[in-house]
Amino acid sequence: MSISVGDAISSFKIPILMGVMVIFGFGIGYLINYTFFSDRSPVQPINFSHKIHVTDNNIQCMHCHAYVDKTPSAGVPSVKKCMGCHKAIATDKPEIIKLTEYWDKQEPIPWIKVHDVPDFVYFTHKRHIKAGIECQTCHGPIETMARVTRVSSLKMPWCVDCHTEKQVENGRDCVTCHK
Amino acid sequence: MAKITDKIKEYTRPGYYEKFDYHWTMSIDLDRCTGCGACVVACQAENNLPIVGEKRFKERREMKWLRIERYWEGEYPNLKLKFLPMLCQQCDQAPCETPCPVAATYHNQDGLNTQIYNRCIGTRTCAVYCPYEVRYFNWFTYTWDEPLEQQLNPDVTVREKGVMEKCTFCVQRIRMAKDKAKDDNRRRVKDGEVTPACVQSCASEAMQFGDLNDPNSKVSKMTKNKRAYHVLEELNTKPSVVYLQKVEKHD
Amino acid sequence: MTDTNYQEPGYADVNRDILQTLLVTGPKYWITFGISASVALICFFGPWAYQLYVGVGAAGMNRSAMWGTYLSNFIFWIGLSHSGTLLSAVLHITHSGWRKAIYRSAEAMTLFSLMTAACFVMVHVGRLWFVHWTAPIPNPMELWPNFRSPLMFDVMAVTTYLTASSIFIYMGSVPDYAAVRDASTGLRRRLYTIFSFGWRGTAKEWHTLSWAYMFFAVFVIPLAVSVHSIVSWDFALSIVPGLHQTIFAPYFVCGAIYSGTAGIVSVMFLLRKYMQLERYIREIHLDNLGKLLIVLSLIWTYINIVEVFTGWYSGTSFEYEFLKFRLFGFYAPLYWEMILFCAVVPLFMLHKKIRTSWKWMFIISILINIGMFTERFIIVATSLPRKFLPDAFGFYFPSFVEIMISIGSFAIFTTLFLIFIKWTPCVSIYEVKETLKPLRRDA
Amino acid sequence: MTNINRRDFLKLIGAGSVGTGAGVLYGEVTKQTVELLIPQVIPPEDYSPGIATWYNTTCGQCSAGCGISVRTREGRAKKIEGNPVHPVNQGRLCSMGQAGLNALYNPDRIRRPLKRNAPGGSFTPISWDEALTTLGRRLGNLKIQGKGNQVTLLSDGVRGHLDKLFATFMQELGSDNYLQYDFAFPNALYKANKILFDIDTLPYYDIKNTNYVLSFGADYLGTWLSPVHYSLAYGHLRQGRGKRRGKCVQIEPRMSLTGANADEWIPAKPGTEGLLAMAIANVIISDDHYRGSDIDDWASAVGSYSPSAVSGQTDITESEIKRIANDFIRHRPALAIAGDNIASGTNAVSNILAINALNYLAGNLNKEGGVIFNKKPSLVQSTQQRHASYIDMMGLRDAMSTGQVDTLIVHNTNPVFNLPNSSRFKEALTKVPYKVSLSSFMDETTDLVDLVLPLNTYLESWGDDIPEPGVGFTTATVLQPVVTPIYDTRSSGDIILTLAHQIGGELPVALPWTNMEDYLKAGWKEIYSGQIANSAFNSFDQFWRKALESGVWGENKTCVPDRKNKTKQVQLNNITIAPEFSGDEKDFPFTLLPYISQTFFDGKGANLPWLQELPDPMTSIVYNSWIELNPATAKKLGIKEGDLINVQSKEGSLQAPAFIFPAIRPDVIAIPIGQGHTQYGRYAKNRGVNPINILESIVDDASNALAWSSTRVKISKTGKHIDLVKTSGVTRTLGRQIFDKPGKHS
Repeated sequence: MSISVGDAISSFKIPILMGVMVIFGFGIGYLINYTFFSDRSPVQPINFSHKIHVTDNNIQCMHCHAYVDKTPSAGVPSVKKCMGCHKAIATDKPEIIKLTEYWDKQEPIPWIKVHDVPDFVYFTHKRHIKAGIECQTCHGPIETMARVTRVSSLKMPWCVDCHTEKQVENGRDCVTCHK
Repeated sequence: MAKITDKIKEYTRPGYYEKFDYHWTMSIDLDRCTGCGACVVACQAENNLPIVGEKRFKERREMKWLRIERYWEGEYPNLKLKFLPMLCQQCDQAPCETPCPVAATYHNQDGLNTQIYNRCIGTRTCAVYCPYEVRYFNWFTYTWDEPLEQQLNPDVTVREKGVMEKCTFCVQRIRMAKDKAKDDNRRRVKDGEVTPACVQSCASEAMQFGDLNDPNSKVSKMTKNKRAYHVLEELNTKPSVVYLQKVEKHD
Repeated sequence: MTDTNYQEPGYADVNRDILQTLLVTGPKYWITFGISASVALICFFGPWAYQLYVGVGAAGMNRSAMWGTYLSNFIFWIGLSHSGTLLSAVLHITHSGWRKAIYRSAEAMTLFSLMTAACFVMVHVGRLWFVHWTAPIPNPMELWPNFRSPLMFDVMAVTTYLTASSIFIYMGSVPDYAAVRDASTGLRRRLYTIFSFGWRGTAKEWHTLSWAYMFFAVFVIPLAVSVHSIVSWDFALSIVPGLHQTIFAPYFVCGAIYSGTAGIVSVMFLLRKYMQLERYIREIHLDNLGKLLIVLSLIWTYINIVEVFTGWYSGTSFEYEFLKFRLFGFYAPLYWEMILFCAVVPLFMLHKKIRTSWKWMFIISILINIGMFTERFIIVATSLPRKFLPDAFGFYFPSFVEIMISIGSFAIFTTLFLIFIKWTPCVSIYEVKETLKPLRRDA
Repeated sequence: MTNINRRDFLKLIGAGSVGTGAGVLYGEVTKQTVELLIPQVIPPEDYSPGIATWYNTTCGQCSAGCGISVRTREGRAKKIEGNPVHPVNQGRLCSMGQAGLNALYNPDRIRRPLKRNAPGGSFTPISWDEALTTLGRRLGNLKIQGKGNQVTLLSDGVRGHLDKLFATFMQELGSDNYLQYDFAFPNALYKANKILFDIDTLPYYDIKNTNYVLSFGADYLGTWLSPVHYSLAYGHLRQGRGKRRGKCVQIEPRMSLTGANADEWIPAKPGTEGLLAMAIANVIISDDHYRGSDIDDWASAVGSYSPSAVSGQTDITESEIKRIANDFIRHRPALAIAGDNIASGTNAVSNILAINALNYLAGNLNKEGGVIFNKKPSLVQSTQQRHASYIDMMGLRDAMSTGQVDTLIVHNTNPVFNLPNSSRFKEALTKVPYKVSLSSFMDETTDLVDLVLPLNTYLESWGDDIPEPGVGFTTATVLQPVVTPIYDTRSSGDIILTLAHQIGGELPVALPWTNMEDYLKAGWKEIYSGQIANSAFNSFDQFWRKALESGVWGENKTCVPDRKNKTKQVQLNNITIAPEFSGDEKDFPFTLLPYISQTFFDGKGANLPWLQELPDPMTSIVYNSWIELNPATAKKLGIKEGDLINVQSKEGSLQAPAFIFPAIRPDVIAIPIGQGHTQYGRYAKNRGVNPINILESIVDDASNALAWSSTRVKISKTGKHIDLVKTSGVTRTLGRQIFDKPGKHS
């Protein structure tokens, strides 16, 4: 009988390999989920295109997101604001018909949040806009997006890196964002 | 080598700061304080403190960031009852800050003893080390009876089970005042611009709040009063809450 | 029960006797294992799952007593861990021959009480799902743990100790694994081939082993002393009256060795009885351990007297009130029970008859550990509710969940130990052989 | 890899797929839940997300009339703070006021109108139309039949335009049965002020500037009249005036919050405080401190009350009385006030008269730091005379039980809880054929009615108010809704106006408005054109906008005494100063002192969880009732804290746990009012005891008010034990450095 460790280990080759495969597969699976079933670009109730509005028709961001430099939240435009233009413009398009339906029922549109931070994070648009940060810095080439896709991780290191780089006053103090 | 000694020096200094940007301080004049409890409710309203119910009170698991302690002196009929509003003292040499293994509580550049709820893992060491016993632990995830949750302050995180919490000197109000100062292109927050909920509500104006670094602030003047003292000063925790002695004898 | 019945085993006897504890598994073992595993499941993991679901409020801790039985259990198990490796290492260095029959099980005790203690850290924290933040591993938040925290010292110390102890016990077991390998076939043989690292028993191997073993023995001793000192700093670095004491480090170390040694006596008794190892674990071991216990008991008593005296001598209200509560308050019966079991009862061991009686020593060792368990409970339960502000004075009584988990921890320890004795020979085969008279050529 | 056979390969593939599946699943499980961004359909004018909007309005939690600022975010009220420009509370607010949010968002609010199916049956929800039509028809029929007088409206102490609306409505209906009832309303104080000074409104007590407050039971920091204002004044008195620190003396059998803060707490025998005041007056006269022309009258009036004569009755030594009298004179301007338990015995008015006389004798009237008389409020009607005394309520009871009341409308008041069992009010109430309750909560009275009309809380309503007691100058506040009603509820004004239209006849002519806002605006337009027009405003709209914005009209902050307003010479004659008690001293050895709870007031606050969780200032007890006992008494009877005690009066008994309270006379036991609800929502229901229940129906003859501090009781142990839920551990400092600088303590 052999007392070689190598032989003994090689007799367990298959179970070990199976374990490796499970771990490997887990990673692959998670990646698949992340790439193909990601929540970064959800299908919205109305297929709103920033490209049509911003790039093609040259509407400024602040026209709709009117609160962005005044309040913590950028402010998603009210249905009334949408209807302000779309009473007359492109009323025959299927997406606009959907919008009109919401307006007729006087119901809000249940947009799905793409850029969502946990409840314990207090992010303010106002300070970032006033500090001269472009929308695109965080939102990516939003003006070209037919469907909004999140391009930033919105995770803490992403925030902190920028705060460190720009030497934000108290930018690394926890209570700046968590309170 | 010099670098290392510098580092050691840095680590031996409590709080790591030579001088605070702001040194938020509260003064409580016990000669004015009536012990009415308005501040307790104000704090509960502002900071989303849960309604825990009688059972939890019985288990001594109440959640009151600010409580009023009462101490009797003398015997009937020559009795005195003294009230002591007790809240986080925001100590500059805080016994609670060092033992947190994940640094969820630390001293920030404003002299605040901060508590970061989402970093807390709930070892409760800080509460054990705190001589003032002003740290409160979320033994459970508390819920509000519908529709009471509509009252919750959106500027303050609602804490989940397993998290330590305590008075923050209403840091959300401090942040808001700083935000406003920035909007107005001011470098500093003016005295009186920040009032924590308890200070705001105090009917006898016993509480003052402000920046100790500003020699003209109301609270700076209060701390220079000859009645000013710290509770349990002998522990040398350097609290940021200054109490003013009750005047015992009338002329 | 005396040495007259003792018949020296031969080398072959040693192999056979000890290996059969490993290779032959009777129903008695399975029943014991089944009971202890299910108790662990029902008493420990069940309530723990409940506690994870509702929050730490399932335990009896409250505003003034933020720490409770979980931490006292933690210290108890860390304490119990103390003699194994420490004793084994000290005795190895001092070439005490009598250590050889007991050290394996003692070291195993260390290992498993440390694991049980680690379980209590997990049970204790409020948000178990973030407990990995205490480990200094690179993380997406770019945050480090707080190295100034005594809890961090603790995490470091305990993990180091656990690692060192594991290596120490494993290293000592390698020749025995080889013996198991040689005595078995099939899967077991293949596994033990790996465990034994291909040990062949050459002179060079023996030499290396003994050198490495000695190194580790020296290395482990300061570590063991530091671990419990550091555990004591969890308490002593606070400013709570009753915890903030300079004597806490020696107090804890002494208490740890004390309870650990008593633990070894208990385990030895049981092993001897149930594993038929009467020939290897003998009265001489008991006698020596008894002497050690007496010394430790006297040190422990001294420290307790010092603690009360300094509290009284301080003249501060903080210390007075806390001492009043500890000595005469609600938990006074527990305090005096602890004094009885840990300071008075061990004095009986001064009598040699008791010291060498298995039955009596077993009872005394159990009593000492009950006393030491109480001590840990009292440290937490009588100090924290009497802190600085009288208005915040409180009271602590363990809840059902806490009591269940405390009971369950003993089952966890037993289960782990039972698994261990089927994996590693619980008496060191080769070192027992060393103590035997050399073989006669003609035999 | 060549030596992997097919079987093994399949195993590996299998393991890989299991792993992949687990990975996908893990990714799915750990995904953040989808959150929605819900936009407004049409955003309100002043809406901006994430920014708070503040609305100024008036607090409705008690009758002090503090101004409040409510912080709202996204249309929800988040926090109530004091209105900084309001002269009463100047930005401060008490715990009750702040807990108003609990009333607004109370889970036990009545959410829609309810109708009782059959007598004694359960309620079913109905529509507002149905509810108001039913009631309107009934009232209309009564009116047509000329039986308008059979309608009774029993309201809480409403003021301003709502009061006017009620009055007009009832008048047009042909009924003169419009009553207001509040348990804590100080009938005796009004009566005594009327007798002595001939004033209808309460004077302004200038605690802020006085040197010496001699308070006979008035818990002015806790519950008396306007606690927030007096707390502000107290703070100023103590430390706001440099070296001139005012002194406070409290004379009461059980230490109240004010007693705890006073420099001296003197427990006189309950009911004898008037005697004590007379003795002080005697000292003032005999020591030649009073020089008025009517000194001889006074000398004869107080002559028989020498300190030595009074000392035995009051249980206060002669020298003590002399000392107090001298202090009172020496520290002028000083202030003698009476209230709460002292002003609720059978000799309440006499007591207050005697105490008020001290102010007269010391010359503290109409002086800074003394008693300053309020001008009659000229802006909004205030009709204190509508406040029903206990005798009036008994009149209502008799009318109800003899069938003279056909329809009873109860508005926001809870007489079933706030009247003693011995009044038999509840039994009489059940005899009324049709009972309607306008209330936000299912309280004990509402639980008995046939129709429930759920009210908006004050944070959802329009209205106006004047502070009472006034602040020394004319002022009025406006109530405006700060949130849209969260349930299908309406404000009382809207209901009454709708009813008026429903009933028809002359009613819509007298009350042509359809909602309270219009009515209020019209009323204020009148006031504006009458009294304010020539002031700083261009138009009424500008004035109204300003008033809504600041929440108060008349916002200067100091009270200047009107020197011209000379007091007439007052005289004290024929006062019956000795107290009477229900029950023999031998059988019932203890005086029962029910006191108005600082947290629950008269029981109104018991359904607010923040108040239930606010530790009682004196005892730190939460969520329960307790009986306060002197330690000596407790020791004598072998009672320990938490022992369940049976308290027996002539009229009934109750059981509550004992609390050993050091600062109470040994012959007195005290129970807070406020708990003991049998209805009133989950936070209040079946919690503690209501001491009002066991009071005897005895009144103070001069004011007709219930003498609720004049019941004697006996107590006995029941052998049961309840752990009192309190937050305080040990309430002694144990010589620790808590109130002193280090080193000073021993």
